[in-house]
Amino acid sequence: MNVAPRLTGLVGDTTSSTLLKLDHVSISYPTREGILTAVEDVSFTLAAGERLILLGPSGCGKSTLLRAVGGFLKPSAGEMRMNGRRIGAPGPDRMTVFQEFDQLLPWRTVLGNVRYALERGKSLPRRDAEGIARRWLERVGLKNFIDAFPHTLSGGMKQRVAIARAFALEPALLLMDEPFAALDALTRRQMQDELLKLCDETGNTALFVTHGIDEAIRVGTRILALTPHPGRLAATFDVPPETRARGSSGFGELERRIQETVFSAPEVDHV
Amino acid sequence: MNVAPRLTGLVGDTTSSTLLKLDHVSISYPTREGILTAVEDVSFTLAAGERLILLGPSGCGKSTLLRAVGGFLKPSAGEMRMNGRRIGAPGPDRMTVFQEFDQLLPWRTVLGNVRYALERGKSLPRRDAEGIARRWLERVGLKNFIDAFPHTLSGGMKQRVAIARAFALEPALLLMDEPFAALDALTRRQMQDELLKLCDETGNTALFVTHGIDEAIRVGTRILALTPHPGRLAATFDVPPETRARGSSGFGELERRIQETVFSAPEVDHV
Amino acid sequence: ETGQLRIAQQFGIAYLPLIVASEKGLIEEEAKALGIAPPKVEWLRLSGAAAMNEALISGGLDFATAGITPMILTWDKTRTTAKIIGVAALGSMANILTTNNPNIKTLADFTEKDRIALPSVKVGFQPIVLQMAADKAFGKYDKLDELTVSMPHPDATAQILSGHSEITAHFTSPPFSQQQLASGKVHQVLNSYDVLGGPHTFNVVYSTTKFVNDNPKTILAFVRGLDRANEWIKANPKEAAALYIKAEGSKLAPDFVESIIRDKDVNFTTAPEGAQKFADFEAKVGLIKQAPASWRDLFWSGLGEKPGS
Amino acid sequence: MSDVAAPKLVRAPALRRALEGTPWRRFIILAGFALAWELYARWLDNALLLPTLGATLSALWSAVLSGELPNRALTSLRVLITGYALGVAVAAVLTTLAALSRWGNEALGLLTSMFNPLPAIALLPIALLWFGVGTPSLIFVIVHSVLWPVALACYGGFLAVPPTLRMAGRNLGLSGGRFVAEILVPAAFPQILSGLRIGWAFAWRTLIAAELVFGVSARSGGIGWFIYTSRAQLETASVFAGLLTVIVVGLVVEGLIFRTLTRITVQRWGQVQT
Amino acid sequence: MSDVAAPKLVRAPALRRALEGTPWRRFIILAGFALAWELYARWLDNALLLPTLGATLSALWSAVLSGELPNRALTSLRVLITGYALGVAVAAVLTTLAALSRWGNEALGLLTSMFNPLPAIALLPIALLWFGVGTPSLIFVIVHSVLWPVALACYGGFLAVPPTLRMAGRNLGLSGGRFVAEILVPAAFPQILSGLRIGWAFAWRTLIAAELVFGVSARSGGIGWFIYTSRAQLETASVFAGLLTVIVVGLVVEGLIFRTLTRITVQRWGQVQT
Ligand SMILES: Nc1ncnc2c1ncn2[C@@H]1O[C@H](COP(=O)(O)OP(=O)(O)OP(=O)(O)O)[C@@H](O)[C@H]1O
Ligand SMILES: Nc1ncnc2c1ncn2[C@@H]1O[C@H](COP(=O)(O)OP(=O)(O)OP(=O)(O)O)[C@@H](O)[C@H]1O
Ligand SMILES: [Mg+2]
Ligand SMILES: [Mg+2]
Repeated sequence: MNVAPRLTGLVGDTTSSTLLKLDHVSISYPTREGILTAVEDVSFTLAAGERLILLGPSGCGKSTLLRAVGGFLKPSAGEMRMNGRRIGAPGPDRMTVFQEFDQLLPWRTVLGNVRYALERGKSLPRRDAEGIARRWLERVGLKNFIDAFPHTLSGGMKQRVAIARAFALEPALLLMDEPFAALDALTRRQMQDELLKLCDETGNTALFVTHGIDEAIRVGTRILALTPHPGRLAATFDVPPETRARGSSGFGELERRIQETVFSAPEVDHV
Repeated sequence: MNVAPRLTGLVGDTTSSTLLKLDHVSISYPTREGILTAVEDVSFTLAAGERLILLGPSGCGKSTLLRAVGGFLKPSAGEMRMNGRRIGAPGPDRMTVFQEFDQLLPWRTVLGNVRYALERGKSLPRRDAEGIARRWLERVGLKNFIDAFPHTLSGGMKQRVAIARAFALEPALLLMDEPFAALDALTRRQMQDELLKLCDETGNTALFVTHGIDEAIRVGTRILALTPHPGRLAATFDVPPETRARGSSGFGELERRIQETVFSAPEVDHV
Repeated sequence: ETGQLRIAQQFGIAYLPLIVASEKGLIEEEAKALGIAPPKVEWLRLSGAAAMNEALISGGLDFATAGITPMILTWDKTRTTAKIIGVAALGSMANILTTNNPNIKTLADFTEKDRIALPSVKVGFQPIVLQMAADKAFGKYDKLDELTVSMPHPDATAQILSGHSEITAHFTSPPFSQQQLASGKVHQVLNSYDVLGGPHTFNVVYSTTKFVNDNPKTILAFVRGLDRANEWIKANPKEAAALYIKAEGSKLAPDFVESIIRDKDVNFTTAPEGAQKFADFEAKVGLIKQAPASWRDLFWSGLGEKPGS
Repeated sequence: MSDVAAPKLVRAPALRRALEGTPWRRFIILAGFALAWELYARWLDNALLLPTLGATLSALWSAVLSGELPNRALTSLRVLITGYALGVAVAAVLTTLAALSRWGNEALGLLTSMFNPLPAIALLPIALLWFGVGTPSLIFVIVHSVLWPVALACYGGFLAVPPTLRMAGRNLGLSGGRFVAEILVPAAFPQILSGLRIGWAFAWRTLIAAELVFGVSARSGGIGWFIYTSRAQLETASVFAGLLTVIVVGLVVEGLIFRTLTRITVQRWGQVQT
Repeated sequence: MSDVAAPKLVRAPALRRALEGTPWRRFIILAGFALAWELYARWLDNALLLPTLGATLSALWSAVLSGELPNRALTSLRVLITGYALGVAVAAVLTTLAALSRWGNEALGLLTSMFNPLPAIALLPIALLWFGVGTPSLIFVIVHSVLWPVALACYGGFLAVPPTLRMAGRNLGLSGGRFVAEILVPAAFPQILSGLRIGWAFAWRTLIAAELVFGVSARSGGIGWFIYTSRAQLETASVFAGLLTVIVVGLVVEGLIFRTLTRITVQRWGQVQT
């Protein structure tokens, strides 16, 4: 398992490469019956340029953790710092692709959604924003649907718009919550490539939620496995770059190791 | 490719095993710019007990087709018959698991959602409905969240409730639109098994949308591949029962064949 | 003869005869004296002549009460339809145009800056008297219309007494006129008795001809009841004031109410006064098509015997 | 099967729960408002136009002690509740029809845009004809004032129900009134609640304003009558006492009924945020 | 990249478009309504209470020809629009504050439940005090009648905005007024529209009912004045002509403004079904 290098507790240190640091973070929801702890005592650091994968069974608190980093939830205990500063309100430096399909503004067209995000999130003039938006929508394969309103898109197309919007903003930290779940294999593969390309080009950092182990290995540089309910850190896996290709020797081996850790139940094969 | 056996045009014939029959069906949406054809000239039959998979790239019209069979959309051309009768209004004989997360009634608890569906869809008395609902919620792993309201569930948990609801009703035709997309590998595998078990037990028929080729092979008895925009039938593949296990000899072969047909673009591997 | 009598009244001291008659059961007594079963009297409240008319015409009401000028107008408008007709006057009392503007002594002193508050529009009692006065003073009856503003009595009183309002004048009736004058902040510009050249009826009770013809004894009992009430009021102003205060839940001082009853310009009588003059004026300015040949045409035949005008 | 483990629950701290429970913010705002009234009225020093809060309260007190105000308020409330309930019921029928057919839809749109702007006096002749003078006519105009806003709000809410939820309902074979009652109504409940709130307020307004125009039997008038007679007698403090009663009833209904309704429905269901 | 292919579009058949474009259902319902009125009035045969549609139309015609009704209607519309715009503006400010802070939230809830039930006459003394006689006071009460329902509807709509959409907005760094204006307002637009509709209707009602009470001078009165004078003179056909004008204005505003607004906003955005 991985221990954060050197930086433990160096508050306000922005020269180092640590972008995000979670320190014994617990997150809970108030409910009718009491306070439900969704994430408990999670600590990790994320260096700039890393792509950290959150992996875990359904309901283990992945989305919750992502929402907290995004600034949408306050942790009930512990501390979260980005660039040494405590995480406060949400902002475009942590663009999120949400898991839900209704994250597009219904009153703006596909192009309008991405352009508006650029205008507001990066304060770009409309002209420039439009250019960038068009380019990214082309890259996610939606250039023919630029003037459609979100409610006329299929599920996968909506998610792609959200992805284009997040990519276009080139945020310091990209937060993605099962962004490719609604996509077919080919499109998903292409989107994964786009993500890797973006990170290579801009040195982008990403925190990425998925439930697919193969996707985790393909996309991530490091994988955090969470236990179910409340989510705690189970294990960390480094992904060496050479392991990433599916056919590679390391791939199957890592996949199996993760499988065993994350899903303690043995895999049942269908007869 | 597969041709429907014997039954072409035998209207009202309910003695045969044909459950669903689509005859040159086209479906279109009215939009501001004109009428958008989402599905064009699709014909197929579905025999009782079959599990037919609709496979195709994002935006090709899978959900549209499913919605039409569910009775939520009228085809703009062609005919759809179930048990020989023209498909009219939606009904619980064609329970649908929708792709979207907001398909649960927010004002009912998890248990309430499933129970209510049984009360209304199968006219069961409350007692019986509650028993069945509990059993199914246990089977999808949610027995600890029976009294939670939907908005306090994670994405995957919501989908599982919808799945339990659909399974519980044991409809003549089960319509599932990427039902397992939000689930982790293990849970997904278990849900697939539940589906197969249900079909074995009750002789249920299913029309199942997925974008995963491996899921298609695991779950389906026959696979329909659609072309993108407008969706037309590209090819039909039969899945022999012995191919279903992932490690089996036929699996990889079939996977590759489907891959080639459905995604004419060559698979790009990441470098 | 009808078994029930639905009478609507408005608010104010002008309705004192009705209140006395009701409190003392005078109508029922008179009915008995006439040998008919005493009608069950139902006292209702409605605001404004228009609502009264509609209730009367729709058959929801037997006796309406309103100012004499709107009653004349209604009489004219319903000549061929509902044929409404006066049953009795409720009394003669002067209305007074008050002002808090010391510069105003006569109608001619009103300037563009002044506003005259009137409780109702166009055919109400005060607007018509104001027009009659303007007609007399300037030969142009609508000369002051531009200065008028419609506003209920109590609000206009509050405004005019508050002193910081655009409302500088108010054409009003008892008890508001007396209250305002008593405050010392306002003075009188015009008395309606002067405009009419003598006492005139303020409010009247009216009904439909059909009802009057169908129930002659009830009508007679009603008018006799009112006559007795009026006599009693004249004889016992103090008790009348007390009875009014009690019946209305009024917070006015008994002495003050008594002083209004004793006022020389207030006379409770069922005999109409000045009806002909109002009718002639309304005909002159075109509000009604044709003036009645005699004031008696406006009223139920039994009233014609009284010394009216 | 891989159960999602039972949620880990702890009780919220007592202080926090207490603070969230009590509406202390409301009390502060109310107190501020009362103070502002008192000070302004004192500065204005014109009891005919605006009495001080103190004077109003003492007028209120004596009207309550004499039993007059409680009586009148009860009379009003009875009429109010009848009219309100009727109005809401008619609105429910109209919106159900509108939700179920194009004709109903067009009819509701048309009727609403035609009749909603009409003031109560427009209905006077008809009301008198059909219901005579007095309470029934009063109820009629209250129904008029409640019906349209509630129908508009409900119907607007119905239209905005997400398509997936509609489909989930239809899928169970629901249709007609059942579909409306069991799917559309709860789904549109946030909007229905705000419609009910608006309707409630307008029922009050109409009642007070109409009590006189639509006839009261002299001794049995409600709070509108109380306000009107006080006004006619220039008892401004009593007028404000009457209005204060209306305000207090409004606050009680809001605090006890609408807040509770919101809490146990749309808030619990996660349909509204706060 | 695997583009989703350009959508295959064809034009809808001309007949169908024409049928969907014209509101023929409305015309049929309107015609039915007109017929019912005419027949009922004839059967009733009491022109003083309910004139026939024919008589009303001819009164309308002559009042239009004489120029009186158009003038009065214009006067009213001017006042109405001013008051409406002001009311909506104040509602916007209040709901923005309410959406942004707990204090604003509590204050709005409290003010609404306190003041919304108060009838216009309750405000008369204050209105006259602050704004004097005539139009400004009239505008004040119109603001009162528009403000609360619009604020309630908007705020109810804000609360019901789906959390994902809120988060998507916040994610862009939006906060304060910009968050409200660019996320909450369009997201809650179906509810805001129904609030605006309700507010519009109440502005009319209040204007007509208040014109008498709030001191209009004879020359500057609007349509309320027209109705009242006609009523006082028992010109029932003219009264109904005035009311018909109100109805026609209501239909025009509904058909031209609100329908169009619905079509180009929430319908186009898929936020409401039909
Ligand atoms: N708004 C909420 N209120 C109360 N509890 C919540 C809320 N949102 C989530 N939870 C609970 O928190 C836990 C973690 O939820 P979360 O959405 O983070 O899971 P997840 O790991 O993203 O699962 P999935 O893969 O299914 O999306 C779950 O038990 C869920 O019931
Ligand atoms: N309500 C609608 N109005 C107009 N066009 C629509 C509507 N719904 C879907 N479409 C269009 O129909 C086509 C097919 O959509 P559909 O949702 O059936 O795709 P899908 O195969 O389910 O895709 P995915 O895998 O992404 O869910 C898309 O081009 C989409 O833009
Ligand atoms: Mg999640
Ligand atoms: Mg789909």
